[in-house]
Amino acid sequence: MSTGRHEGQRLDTRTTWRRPPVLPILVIWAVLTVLLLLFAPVPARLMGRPASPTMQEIETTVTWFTGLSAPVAALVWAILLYSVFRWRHRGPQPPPEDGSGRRDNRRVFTIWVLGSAVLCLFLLVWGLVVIAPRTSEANPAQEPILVDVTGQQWAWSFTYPDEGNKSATELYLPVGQTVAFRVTSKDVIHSFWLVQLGIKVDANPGETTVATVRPTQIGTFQLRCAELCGLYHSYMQTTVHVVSVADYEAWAQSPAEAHS
Amino acid sequence: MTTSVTAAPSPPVAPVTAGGIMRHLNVVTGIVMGVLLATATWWVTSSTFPVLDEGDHKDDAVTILTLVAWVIGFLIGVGAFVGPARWLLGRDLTVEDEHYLAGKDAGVARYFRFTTDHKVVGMQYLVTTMVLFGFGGTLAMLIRTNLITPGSRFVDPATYNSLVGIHGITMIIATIIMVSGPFGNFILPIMIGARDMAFPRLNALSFWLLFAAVPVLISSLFLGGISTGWSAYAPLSDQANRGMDAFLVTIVTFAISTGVAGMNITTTAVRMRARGMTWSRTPIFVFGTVASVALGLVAFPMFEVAMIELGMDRGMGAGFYDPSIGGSGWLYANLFWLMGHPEVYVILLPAIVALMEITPVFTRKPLFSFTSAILGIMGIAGLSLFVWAHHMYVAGWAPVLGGPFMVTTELISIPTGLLFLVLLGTLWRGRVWMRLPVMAVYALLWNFTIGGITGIYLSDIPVDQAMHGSMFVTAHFHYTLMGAGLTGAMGALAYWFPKMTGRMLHEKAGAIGFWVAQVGFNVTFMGMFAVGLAGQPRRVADPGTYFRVGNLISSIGAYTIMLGMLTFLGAIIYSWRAGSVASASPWGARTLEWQTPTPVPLENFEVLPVVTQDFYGYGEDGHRAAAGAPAPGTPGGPGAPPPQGPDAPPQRVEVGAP
Amino acid sequence: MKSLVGIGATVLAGGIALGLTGVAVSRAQSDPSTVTAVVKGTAQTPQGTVPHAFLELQTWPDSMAGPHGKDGGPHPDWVSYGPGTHLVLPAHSLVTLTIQQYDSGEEITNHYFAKVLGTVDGTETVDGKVVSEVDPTAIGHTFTLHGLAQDGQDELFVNAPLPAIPDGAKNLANGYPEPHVVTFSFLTKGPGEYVFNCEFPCGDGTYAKFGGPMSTRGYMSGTVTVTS
Amino acid sequence: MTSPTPALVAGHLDPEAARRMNKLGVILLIVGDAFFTFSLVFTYLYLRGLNTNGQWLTQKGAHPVSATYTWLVVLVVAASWLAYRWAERGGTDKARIVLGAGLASALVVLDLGLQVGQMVGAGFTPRDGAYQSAWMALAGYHVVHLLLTLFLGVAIVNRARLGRFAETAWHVTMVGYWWTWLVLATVIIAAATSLATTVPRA
Repeated sequence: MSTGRHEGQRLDTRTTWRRPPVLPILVIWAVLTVLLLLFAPVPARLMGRPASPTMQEIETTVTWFTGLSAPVAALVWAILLYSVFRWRHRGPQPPPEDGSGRRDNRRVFTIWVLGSAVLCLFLLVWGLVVIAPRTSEANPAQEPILVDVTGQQWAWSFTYPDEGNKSATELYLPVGQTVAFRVTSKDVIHSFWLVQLGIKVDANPGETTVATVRPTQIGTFQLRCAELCGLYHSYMQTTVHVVSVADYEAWAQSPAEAHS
Repeated sequence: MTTSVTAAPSPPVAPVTAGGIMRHLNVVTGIVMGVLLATATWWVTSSTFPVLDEGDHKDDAVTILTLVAWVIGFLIGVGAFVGPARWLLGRDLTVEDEHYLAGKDAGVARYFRFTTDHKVVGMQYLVTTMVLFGFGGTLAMLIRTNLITPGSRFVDPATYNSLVGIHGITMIIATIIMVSGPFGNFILPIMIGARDMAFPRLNALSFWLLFAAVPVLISSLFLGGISTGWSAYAPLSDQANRGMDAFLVTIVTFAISTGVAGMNITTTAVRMRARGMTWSRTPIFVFGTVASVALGLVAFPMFEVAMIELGMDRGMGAGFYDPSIGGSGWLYANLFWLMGHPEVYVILLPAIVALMEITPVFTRKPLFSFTSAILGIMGIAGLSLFVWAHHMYVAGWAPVLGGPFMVTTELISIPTGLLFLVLLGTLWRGRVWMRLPVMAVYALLWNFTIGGITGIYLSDIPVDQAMHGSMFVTAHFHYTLMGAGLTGAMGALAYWFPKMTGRMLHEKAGAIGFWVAQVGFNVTFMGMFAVGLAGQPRRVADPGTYFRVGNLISSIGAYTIMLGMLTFLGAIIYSWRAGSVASASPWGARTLEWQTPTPVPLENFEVLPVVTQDFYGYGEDGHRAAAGAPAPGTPGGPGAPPPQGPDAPPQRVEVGAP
Repeated sequence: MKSLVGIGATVLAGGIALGLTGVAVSRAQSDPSTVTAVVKGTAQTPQGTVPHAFLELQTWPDSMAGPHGKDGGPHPDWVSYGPGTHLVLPAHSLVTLTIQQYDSGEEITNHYFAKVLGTVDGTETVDGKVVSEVDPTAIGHTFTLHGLAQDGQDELFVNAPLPAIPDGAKNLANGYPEPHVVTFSFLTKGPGEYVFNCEFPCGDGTYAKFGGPMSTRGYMSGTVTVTS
Repeated sequence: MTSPTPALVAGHLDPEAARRMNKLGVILLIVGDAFFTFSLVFTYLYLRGLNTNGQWLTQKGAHPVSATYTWLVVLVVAASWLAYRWAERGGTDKARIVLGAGLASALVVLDLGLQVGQMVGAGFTPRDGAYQSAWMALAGYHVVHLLLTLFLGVAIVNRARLGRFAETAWHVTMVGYWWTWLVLATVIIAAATSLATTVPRA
């Protein structure tokens, strides 16, 4: 078994990165990175088919973040793997002699700090740039459809001020139009979560919070409460129907509730 | 040279009068006194307090005051107030009294009374931590049992919510104390060459406050549970039943305990280091622990205030969190997370620095980039006070602050990266002697990578809209607090076990238990990531059929963790009773705690050491011969009896080169 | 070998302790008594001819008359549904539910739940009168049935407001006033697990009056099983 | 230390080391307490800023407490601090410590009376609303501070009377740090409650 110490002492004319242990670790790193990159689309798949540009954006971000963190995680794990197999001293007794006495490496430190700073900067720019269009979506050119959302233990109810204060316990939204939810609560804090639409905002008693979304898929989706609100928190959910504009108009005109 | 360096025999055994009234006080008198005072308070308050309109504030006020009376009564009975009272009366404790308090008699009884010796306090913390982990772990298993099938068939949703809440707070308390309690008390003073903590009586006080808080926490089970989750978001917590009163008294008591301990450990580390131990020669464990407890010292008062206000709301009908009379849940959320985020690092930092202490020993290399470690610790501790609102991205309290808080949150990845650099750099080309303590380093680096990366998703505001309040968050913080924190603490326990108990931890059984638990852990929380991404909220008793498979996988993983943890516990119990006897320094480590005999004598050092170099000088010229650990079987090696006679430690312990 | 025994004993003891705790916790659950709807004949509905099931419930101002025994159990002063809070209904049937409402009340926090929702024709009968909503300022309780809408289970939502007994109403010989009798019918779909609760804040004096009986199964909230 | 016993038990260190150690300990405790005070003041200011449902001091019959009275409470605390400082500067002068710390303690008792009087005479209880709750919490906290200070003051008087100051005059200094913080905390609390009483927005 070759030891790190001898590698370090032997006069090696090759450049650093071509010498062991750097080269083998680079190889392991590359392999792991590829494996993790193959995994990168999985989280977005688990999140389901996006039903709004917001959710689309979120899933893209998740995939990108997974992809970009692949080399980082791979680097850590490559060093771990290599050290387990190559730097391990076997046997119940401590190694007879110490490893290298090197305490610092200015170059590695600099690269590491710069690398993490660049990654961090990327995250910041990404995050802030993504926020910007979202805030503009909150004030769209087109007047959004208003929906007043009321959470209470353990039911949701919706009022449509634009439709003569029509109210319902299931959410009906027209496809392709911006909707602004004005969310409040009658008692404790709930959280208004349109799962496949990627929108979440707390329903606070005594306050009104706003969330905006533009559904782009016709279908039925989930609305869940995402803040523990007591006994039947897990049953505090209802169905979101995203329908065509014509169907929405028809629903809005219908006098009775859509149940049974 | 001060008098402390001159070798002197211990003073003669104290006369029987030493200790005064403290001789008659112990945990039994504490419990008796606590119960008496609590009963009296309950009787007086419930018969005199008026009933305020239709509210049941009276019940809550009576419950709160009764539980507080228990805590105070217990402290009186255990003798915590004897010192201050005698100080007030001008009859200070004599040296003999102090020796009695320090447990001069060295009997088993000293573990059951107000003993000031930091080693006794450390052991008390160790056992308490393990009991709390057992309790919290049992609750975790009940939670996972309920989630095996959809429909909440095992327990009803109210019980489930309480299981979640009590599991949460038990584990938070256990993880906060798991390193700085046992090792911060037992090891840290020896590591810096001190005879005891700076304030030994406050040290005992901090433990007995914790001890008094545990029955209060358990009483919540009989008062209707903590059905709000451990975050106890108001105004839900205004509404919850009387278990909430037990919760808030627990938190206030525990917060005082943590504050006292934080002040004590910080003062000890700053003021009591051995001669010659400059900051650059101080072991990294000391930095990390001090950063952690100092963070706790500033963070916990804010939680305390939140809880006192909750108590006023519940017991007096005050309006801090009641929006109908001008209160706000956002106030609670802010105070809670002002504590809540630093608290994460209160848990994490000591566990990581313990592994930083371990890695050089088992790779026989100096700690890589001490500066990075310091910068990392300080960066994390400093930034952690300015990131709390990332827990409230979707709360709607101040959408405009989302950007700034995203910036501070993501900046934390830089100092965290430095901690990775230190561990990886120390492993680099080391000679890894693969014993149980260093295995924890590997497990931590694996888990913490995942925990850290998933944290980046959550720091991004748009992504957080999809993830907040989902099982993804639960999985993420278990990866950091359990995967990194608890793993580090298990490594630390394996590492310092020989010093604390005088016996070696059973390597094979310990390692099997450890790795079974690690595998189970990854299965459990990978499953949880999946259901979280698919849209399962946190804290739901009945997740529904859609998430059936993911939840089943998580529950199987949880049972695996249980198996591993019980095996690890079995290894601890067996080794403590019958393990092979450890030498003074079985790992060949250099820090001061290994330079003193095992078991550690009453005042740690016969002669106080003088430090001339730091403790990481492995592989440096002139040290190699002396540095290697003695082989097993040889005097001083693993399994050998403690050195005696001519091999006994020299009168003057010189660490490093002359 | 000795170590194996010692460690094995710990694992075994831990497993047994956990098992016993699990059994104890599961046993300690309040076990609300079951009420099963009785099928009597069939009914004509837009969905065709389906079995017609009947069920009777009461809402009491205390729990002496409910499922908690003569002395009212641990909380005699809590309002409660009776005679049980676990309802068993047949699938694909018309269910007619009659509720005798004995409790007083006041204004409901969310007027929306003063409407009759999800019943046949969107109406209920209050003391013989057909209504589609009741006065939101004089609500006693509501019967609100809902559940998880997901694959394998149909959506079911019913809300029936129960008007309040006015303050000062005279008590009858049984110690309770003359009740409001509220009757409504709804169609069940496929089998599934649902919950019901009251949306009128009728709990004890805790915040928003949703604590105590409102947040405890077996009082103002319960479960509904639709069986095939 | 003149004791022949070696310095084995911490707390029996040489006086200078003990003084430095205790000083740091006291300062750290004050830091912890400062965050406690900060949180209470934050509560007051935040609830005022939110003014949820327009309930901050706008209910019928609600009124802020008298600012003059509040500053009177501060004034008495400041006077007690001055008296204590005077005692402290006397070094190991027994009589001066007894007199100064005694006077300071008496002023603390007076302030306790004033503060409790203000709470009783405020004309409201915490149940009346957010302002009333936040104000009562701050006032109650001041009472706790005063009780703690009274304990320390009486102890110093008693110890000085018994002459337990020959070597350890630093006990007086330690209590002095606390006393200074007491004044500071009182000023902060008084400033918050007397300067920010109006309703910020509708």
